[in-house]
Amino acid sequence: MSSEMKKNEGGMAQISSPGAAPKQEPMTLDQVRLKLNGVRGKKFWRSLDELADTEEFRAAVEKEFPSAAQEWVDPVSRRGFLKLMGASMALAGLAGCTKQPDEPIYPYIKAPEDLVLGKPMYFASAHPFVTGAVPLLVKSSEFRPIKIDGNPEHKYNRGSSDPYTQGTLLDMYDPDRSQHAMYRGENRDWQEFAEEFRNKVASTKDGTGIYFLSSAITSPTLARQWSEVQKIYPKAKLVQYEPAIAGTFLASGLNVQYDLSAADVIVSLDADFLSSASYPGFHKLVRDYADRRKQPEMGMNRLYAVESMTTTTGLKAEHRLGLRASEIPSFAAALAAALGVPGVTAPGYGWTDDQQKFLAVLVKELKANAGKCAVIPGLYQDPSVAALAIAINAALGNTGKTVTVSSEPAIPLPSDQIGDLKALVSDMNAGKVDWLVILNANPIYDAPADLDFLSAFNKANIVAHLGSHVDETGQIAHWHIPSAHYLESWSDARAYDGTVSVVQPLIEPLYGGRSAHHVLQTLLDDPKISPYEAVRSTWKDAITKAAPGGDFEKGWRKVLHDGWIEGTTYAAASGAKLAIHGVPAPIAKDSIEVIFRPDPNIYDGRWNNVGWLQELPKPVVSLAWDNAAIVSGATLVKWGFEEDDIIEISVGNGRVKAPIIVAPGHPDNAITVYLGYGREFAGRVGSGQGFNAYLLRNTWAPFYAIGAQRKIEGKWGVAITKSHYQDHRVKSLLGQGKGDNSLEGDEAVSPAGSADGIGPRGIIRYATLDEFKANPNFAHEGYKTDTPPYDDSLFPNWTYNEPYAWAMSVDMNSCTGCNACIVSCYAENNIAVVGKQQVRIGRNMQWLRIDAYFEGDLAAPRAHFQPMACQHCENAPCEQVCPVGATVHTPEGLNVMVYNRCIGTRYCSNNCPYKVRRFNFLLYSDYETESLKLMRNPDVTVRSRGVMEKCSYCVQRIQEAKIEADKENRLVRDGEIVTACQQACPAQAITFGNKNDKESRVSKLRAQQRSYQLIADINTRPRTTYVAEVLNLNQELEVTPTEFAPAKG
Amino acid sequence: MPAREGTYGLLAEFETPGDLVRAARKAHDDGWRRLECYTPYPVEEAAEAIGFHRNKVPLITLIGGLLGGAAMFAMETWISVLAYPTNFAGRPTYSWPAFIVPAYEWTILWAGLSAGFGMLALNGLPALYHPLFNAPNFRDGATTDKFFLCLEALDPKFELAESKEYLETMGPVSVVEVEY
Amino acid sequence: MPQIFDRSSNALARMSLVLTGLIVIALGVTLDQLQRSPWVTRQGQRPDQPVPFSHKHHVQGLGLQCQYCHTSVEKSSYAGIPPTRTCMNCHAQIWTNAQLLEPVRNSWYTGQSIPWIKVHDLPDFVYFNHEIHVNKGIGCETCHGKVDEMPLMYAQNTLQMEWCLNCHRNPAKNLRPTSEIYNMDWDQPGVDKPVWCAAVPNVDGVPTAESVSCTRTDPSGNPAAQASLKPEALFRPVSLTTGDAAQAAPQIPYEKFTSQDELGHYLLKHYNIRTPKDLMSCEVCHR
Amino acid sequence: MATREVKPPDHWVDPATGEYRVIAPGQTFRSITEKIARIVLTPHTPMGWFGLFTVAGGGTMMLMVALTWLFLKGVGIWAVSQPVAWGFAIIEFVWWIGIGHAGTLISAILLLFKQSWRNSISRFAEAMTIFAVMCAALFPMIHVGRPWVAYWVFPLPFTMTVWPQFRSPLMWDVFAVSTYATISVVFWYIGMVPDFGTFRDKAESKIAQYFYGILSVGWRGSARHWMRYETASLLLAGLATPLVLSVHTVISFDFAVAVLPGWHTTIFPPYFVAGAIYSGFAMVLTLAIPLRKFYHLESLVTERHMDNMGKLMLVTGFIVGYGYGMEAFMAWYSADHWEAFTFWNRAFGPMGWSYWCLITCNLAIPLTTLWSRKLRTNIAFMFVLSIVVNTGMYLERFVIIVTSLTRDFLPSAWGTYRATKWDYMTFVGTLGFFTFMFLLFVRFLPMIPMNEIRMLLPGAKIKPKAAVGAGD
Repeated sequence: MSSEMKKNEGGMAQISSPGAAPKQEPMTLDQVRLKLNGVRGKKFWRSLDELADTEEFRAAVEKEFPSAAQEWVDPVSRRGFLKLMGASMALAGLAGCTKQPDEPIYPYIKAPEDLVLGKPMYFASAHPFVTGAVPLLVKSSEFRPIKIDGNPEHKYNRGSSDPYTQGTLLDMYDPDRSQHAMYRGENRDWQEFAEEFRNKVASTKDGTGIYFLSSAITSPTLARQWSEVQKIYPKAKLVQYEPAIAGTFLASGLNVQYDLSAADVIVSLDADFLSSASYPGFHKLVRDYADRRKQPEMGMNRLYAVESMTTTTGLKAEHRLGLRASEIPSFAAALAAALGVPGVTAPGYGWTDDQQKFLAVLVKELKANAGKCAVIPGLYQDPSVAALAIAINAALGNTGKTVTVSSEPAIPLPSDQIGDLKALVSDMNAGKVDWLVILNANPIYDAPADLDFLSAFNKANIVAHLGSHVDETGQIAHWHIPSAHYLESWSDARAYDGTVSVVQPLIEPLYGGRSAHHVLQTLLDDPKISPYEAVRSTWKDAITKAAPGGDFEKGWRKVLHDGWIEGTTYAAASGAKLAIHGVPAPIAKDSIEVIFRPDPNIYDGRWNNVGWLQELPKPVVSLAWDNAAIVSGATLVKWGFEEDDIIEISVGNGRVKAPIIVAPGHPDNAITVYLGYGREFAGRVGSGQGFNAYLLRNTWAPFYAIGAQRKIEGKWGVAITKSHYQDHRVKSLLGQGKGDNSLEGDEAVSPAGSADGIGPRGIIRYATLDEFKANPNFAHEGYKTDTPPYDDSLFPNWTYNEPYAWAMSVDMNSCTGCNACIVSCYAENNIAVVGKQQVRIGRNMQWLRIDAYFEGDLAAPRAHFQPMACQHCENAPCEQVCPVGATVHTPEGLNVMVYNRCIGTRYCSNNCPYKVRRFNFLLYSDYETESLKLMRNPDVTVRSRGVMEKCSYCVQRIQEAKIEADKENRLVRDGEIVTACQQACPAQAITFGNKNDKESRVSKLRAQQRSYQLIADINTRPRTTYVAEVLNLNQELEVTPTEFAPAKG
Repeated sequence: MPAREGTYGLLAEFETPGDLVRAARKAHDDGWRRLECYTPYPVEEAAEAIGFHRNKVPLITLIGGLLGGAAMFAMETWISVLAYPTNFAGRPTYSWPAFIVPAYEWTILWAGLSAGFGMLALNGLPALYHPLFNAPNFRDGATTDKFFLCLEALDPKFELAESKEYLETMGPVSVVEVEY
Repeated sequence: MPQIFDRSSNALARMSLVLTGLIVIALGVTLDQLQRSPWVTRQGQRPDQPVPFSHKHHVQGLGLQCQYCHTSVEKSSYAGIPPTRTCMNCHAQIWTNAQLLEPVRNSWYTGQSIPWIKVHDLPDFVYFNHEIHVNKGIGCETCHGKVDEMPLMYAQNTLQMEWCLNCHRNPAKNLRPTSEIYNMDWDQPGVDKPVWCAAVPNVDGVPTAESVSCTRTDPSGNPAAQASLKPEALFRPVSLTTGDAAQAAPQIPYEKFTSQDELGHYLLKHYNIRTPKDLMSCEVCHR
Repeated sequence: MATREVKPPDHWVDPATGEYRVIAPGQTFRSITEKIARIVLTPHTPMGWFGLFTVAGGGTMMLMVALTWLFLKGVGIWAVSQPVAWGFAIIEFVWWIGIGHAGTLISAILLLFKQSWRNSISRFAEAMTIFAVMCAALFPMIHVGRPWVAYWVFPLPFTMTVWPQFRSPLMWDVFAVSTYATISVVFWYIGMVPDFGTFRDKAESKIAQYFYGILSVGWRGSARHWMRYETASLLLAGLATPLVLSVHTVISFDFAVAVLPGWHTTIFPPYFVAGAIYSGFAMVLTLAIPLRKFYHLESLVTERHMDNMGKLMLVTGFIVGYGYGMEAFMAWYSADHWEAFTFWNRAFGPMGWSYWCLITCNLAIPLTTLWSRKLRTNIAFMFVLSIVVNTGMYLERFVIIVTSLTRDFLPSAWGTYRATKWDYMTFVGTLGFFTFMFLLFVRFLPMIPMNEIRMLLPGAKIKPKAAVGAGD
């Protein structure tokens, strides 16, 4: 469609509240036909497809067949809708008795020296992320990056990664990325922009009126380039605005490292450091936290969480106190005061008995563990919390032991981002802005609502936008330059510990994208200097210093090989003292508090178009494809809503319509909203999903604000992947008599020895540390659900005496439910994205899911996270019932699914006790989009319509390892095969290996008394075992808080 | 073979099954062997009267059934044990209890087919053309409400005129000569 | 009431019954043959390639080694199709203006690949791996036929599942010494043409391919042949014998084989090839 | 029993027995032959037939549409999902197969028990069986994800050299259902051969003569033929009886063999068979009542038939009720949590409504009313009841298949099920198709076995006097 039209829509992008129908006059289907007139055949489908992306077309469809409308906006079913021809072709093509067509081979002209076709190569790089770079080792097949994983040698993340990082792979291959530079909608060339820009700036002599608005700069080289620009053009201004961290201590340059391996007691003040990389140091913190829990007999750490929105951190905590976000600063102050931190007085506040008790216990614990504890402040809290936390740690003598305040900031150019943005806006309004160059930022979408960025924006003379997509900002900017993905361009970044990683490109820019380095370089003396050279010159000294024999080139090659530059970690600050400014008073208890958080899956909205992340059920609420107004059950009841009702939330002048859902343990009278949704121009996947919470976010309240809500008619139709009922059963009917527990939880969870009590299913088994010490075998005693002895079976048992018997062990104590494994599985196994409508009816294709069970009163639950994938039962119920033998057992005990034999009776799925099989009900795999073909793992079949699929223990990796071993005439070594989920896991919760090798790690884990099998009483003999949880509870708090407001639902 | 010419036999028509049976029994007692009764519904007495007591259908059915069952069980065993032995759900390759069901079904299938088609075959059907249909009154009654006795020319005692009188003595409604 | 049907109808009726039966059977047989026919399998078909490349000429005539073009056959699942450069190595000097080679030169100058047509084309859901076969004693010729006698390339075998299994069920019948992998004329041992092999016990980490060595010349009383019977493994630093292996290596006892079956099982043991049970398991080829 | 006092109209009662007559008095060989043959051989088809035929044809078209869309898009157009991977398709498969059973029962089992009253309804009961099995057999074929390779369930020598997996109950289904279909057709056809003979001889038009002539394979009613014919019929009946019992047993194995709580139950085979016959008789009634009215066959399909079928439904209904009872009992007695929870979930879970509807339709209404002879012989009531029971049986399969699947072992994997318009279209479509076939049957084939009816006439008895006469 014409870009003019796009402009208009862009103009109204943030005026029209998301969810509401677009305002331009709807076109009728006749017009559609008109548009399509004359085009035929393939072209017809293509243009129809393009057309389908336009707002008016959707409107038209909605008008003429309302039922189909929802289908239509759903990417997958739309594809299905359009590709009937495709589907029928596939149907014909797949039929058994047709011959396959001629396939051409296109050999190289000159084959690259180091390339062995069919063998992957691995390159070290890093994912430059605002909370600290994630060092990577990227798998590349025929020079196409096909799998991203942490760099195993890097001492920061030691091979682990996170959902964001895993998702960036699909982000790079996103077919909706902008493909060429544009000026007022016409295709231009980068050179033209460079010329014009350079000349323009040169003409200003000192850079007056030249403004840069950039996302937070993570690259030291970029910072260097900027400082050089400043030298030449002192009046040019740089504004950094990163919606997710603006206003946080991170943005203002405070940089703290924690060493949890030495912490016996951890206190989180609204810090969600276990659930996603949005907290600095996630990978290391999780790893250290988990390491202290793997062998309870060796002693465990104990985690206390004080938090607002329920997070996995809080749910993993031994003891959790839910507070309204605005109460937390005061709580921190009270804690500091009680611990005798100089200059802090406890603010007078009416804490409840429970809260006071919790506080008292914390004080006691921290004092008792001075020097062996850590207090971690929340990133999305008033900076005073961070200051208090540092003071507390200092007072407790943790500084230098478990806590290090570093001398350098985590981001090279710390700044008051909100303040700067305000200044920029006023300058724009004052007409001072001649050129505004936006670098990888999307202010039109995510700037604070009260700034009215758009009107200011229109006052700027020329706006140039460097971005990966033609997003809301790109739509209306005069210049748009496609930006290169980090896998496409040279750069550098620093990890949590400060180690510098060189960001090494894996592939030529797919769409000729440029990076911010290019843009700044155009203003410097030699605009021709490439980012590559820029990065090299930045680190010349450091590398030469670290290099053997001081040879830079040698050193450089080593850096590229290892992925980092030696000796670049942060130095500790001497006597870090932070002035504690006033602690904000809590918001009145009866007023509604709206809490803003970046989304656990798509962060600030940048990954809105990444299907893997959209389809990923968010931790705690299991919500996919949307954000929502998240409240406590009691609040829902109080307001008289049901889940999925639509409410209107208003803060200041901002209003949004949002579905309301419940998060167990959420503070009452508070609404948590995730940022990053409600994009208008995210792309075919993200556009129109959820609502735009930025419309509620103002400069004066970036983290939480007073708001209001009112009911709107209708249901939203959220896609929640997990059934959640409340247990209303009376005692006589298996129940607990009270309706406040989760039915699923009551059914699944069995605390030690309570086999005949709640949860006779024995799915979650755990004990307290004392119980465990008293009875190490608690995970088996009293449970009716253990594997019967071999000779109980009528049939003789199959024996697995091959050299290998593959098995997996999952440590329930370590898993923090961060979802990294799921996204990793997506990438490794070419799993299809099915779209919201399909997810709603329970058809998501994730081979691996993380089950969360809530135990006890849903107002203050304890949760248990259980990664659940195919258990590879030795007596697999699925195999027995397949009429064509499409799922069989290998001699090594794998339960393999032979896609091309499957006829799709789905009987196996019915008969699977763990319901881990996934079926291609429709043509889910995308066979059309070219860029996605490049991304797929060549060693895994792409499943077509009508076949069953499931976790294969990454059989392709097993085969590869076995072939290597066979060639070298040896057995596969323990740890040589790493499954995709295991590889990604920051907590090392998953272990895979050979159970017939008694020395292997997995055998040892299985030998533990704590390890148990699921639903083993029906004699499935799973190969996956779980290591039961042990909780290091504090006696004083064990009596759970008494009465909660009822949350009948 | 060349189409036969001449007389097929004599056809006597009776009103009631009783008359027919009496006539048939008498003829049989008198030594006629190539004779046949025709009735609109099964009349067992008639068959006995002409000395037809047992038939081979049950035997054929038995054989068919046994073959069917054996064949299926053998095939299942061959497939699971020899052709492509595989570990399904940790069950032994020779899972005989599971094999019984299809074998059982096939026993019935082949027994049934043998019974049905065996019967037709023994009856020499299909025989769309039959000399009797040449008789003017046969098709009008034989499948509705009339009862016929037919003395066939192949019987050594058959002599057109005499046999006709012989039949007349049994009080039929009519006696007609049937041509090939 | 007259007859409805003519005298002939009886014969006709019975005839048609028989015919129906025959037709059903014929249909079955036809379909069964069809699925194995070259029309479906492409067996023996020569697609017209952009260049009528003759393996016969290059392999038999010029004696090019398979790996000269198919470079990755020993180290990757994919044997590799030669880049245009490989052609130009020679054809920059010889046949520089042969009409036949126009597409090659064209590709070289324009940088456009030569669009060959795949002759051995497995379905996408089948994961065949060259390296392991080649390293465990399956010769090129076993699957691809006598390529050196093919002026135009064609598929010698059906490449259907039954064909693969045919060997996976009993690998012994196709195994040959790894030294003979690329030998197009290797014929299986027989009473008149025996094979002598010597083997050293397998050592962890030493490729099995190096633990056996074979010859066709009778080593008894033939020092040269005996010397040639020393498996490569001996010459490795990590080998059983220490010191300067070549000399110190003891005389390896050798055996004589007069049938493929004997040789096959001998190699099965020394190349420690997986059991048919393993080789027939689905995940070997399907993932 | 109190209701016995109720005196029916005299001419229906056989003075000899005081029981209802099987067929009304005053019928002769020729009269019934004429009556039945006319329905088929008449050149003018009744308008009503055309009307109904159009409706049924419409239904069939709807089925075609639904199937086309299904093949283009995939089973995803239905409501099947995770964890409920089997939905309407399998429910209807089981339901239709069940319907079929009564046909075989009437024609086979009652024949063995020499229940002569069966004669007048056996033929169209068999026809019902065959069409029901056609509908049923459709579902396993279309419900698979890749119908175009569904033929892999047959053990054929493909180049893959892989074979079906005979431990799977679905394989047992393949053979059970195909056998059932074949045997039913053979039995049905063999039964019709003599009647085709009659038609051949009654038909005026040349085409009709040829048509029925060929179908009758030259049947001429020879005594020897009749003897073999009778033996074959008895044998087929004897075979069909264990067959019909085995078929629904095998169907029940689809569930009983699975590990799923609510499926994994030993009571299933008898309870499925009983349920099948239960619903089968209901369907016979649903068909017979309009038919006798429309073609004025009251004299051949009499109150006696209603009465007996009512009694049979009462019996099977109680067996089914026992089945439900046992499920509840075992849920408690087994002390097995999986069972207990599943039962709780059936009755009080989110889909509890279906369970209580089922109890009402299958137990509450029929088992209380069918005691009364008056109601049993009340045509209107029996018609309504038959439909109620059929609904109940459909719900039974819904409860067993869907409700059990929504909540099984792992609470995290629980889900729900809501049928789509395509589900309903497919079901209604099969109803249309069934009616469509059935209408063709009543128009062109003998819907009442004349040769068997003849045997019921007084004239068929060979008078003792005749026997004496034979003596002298």
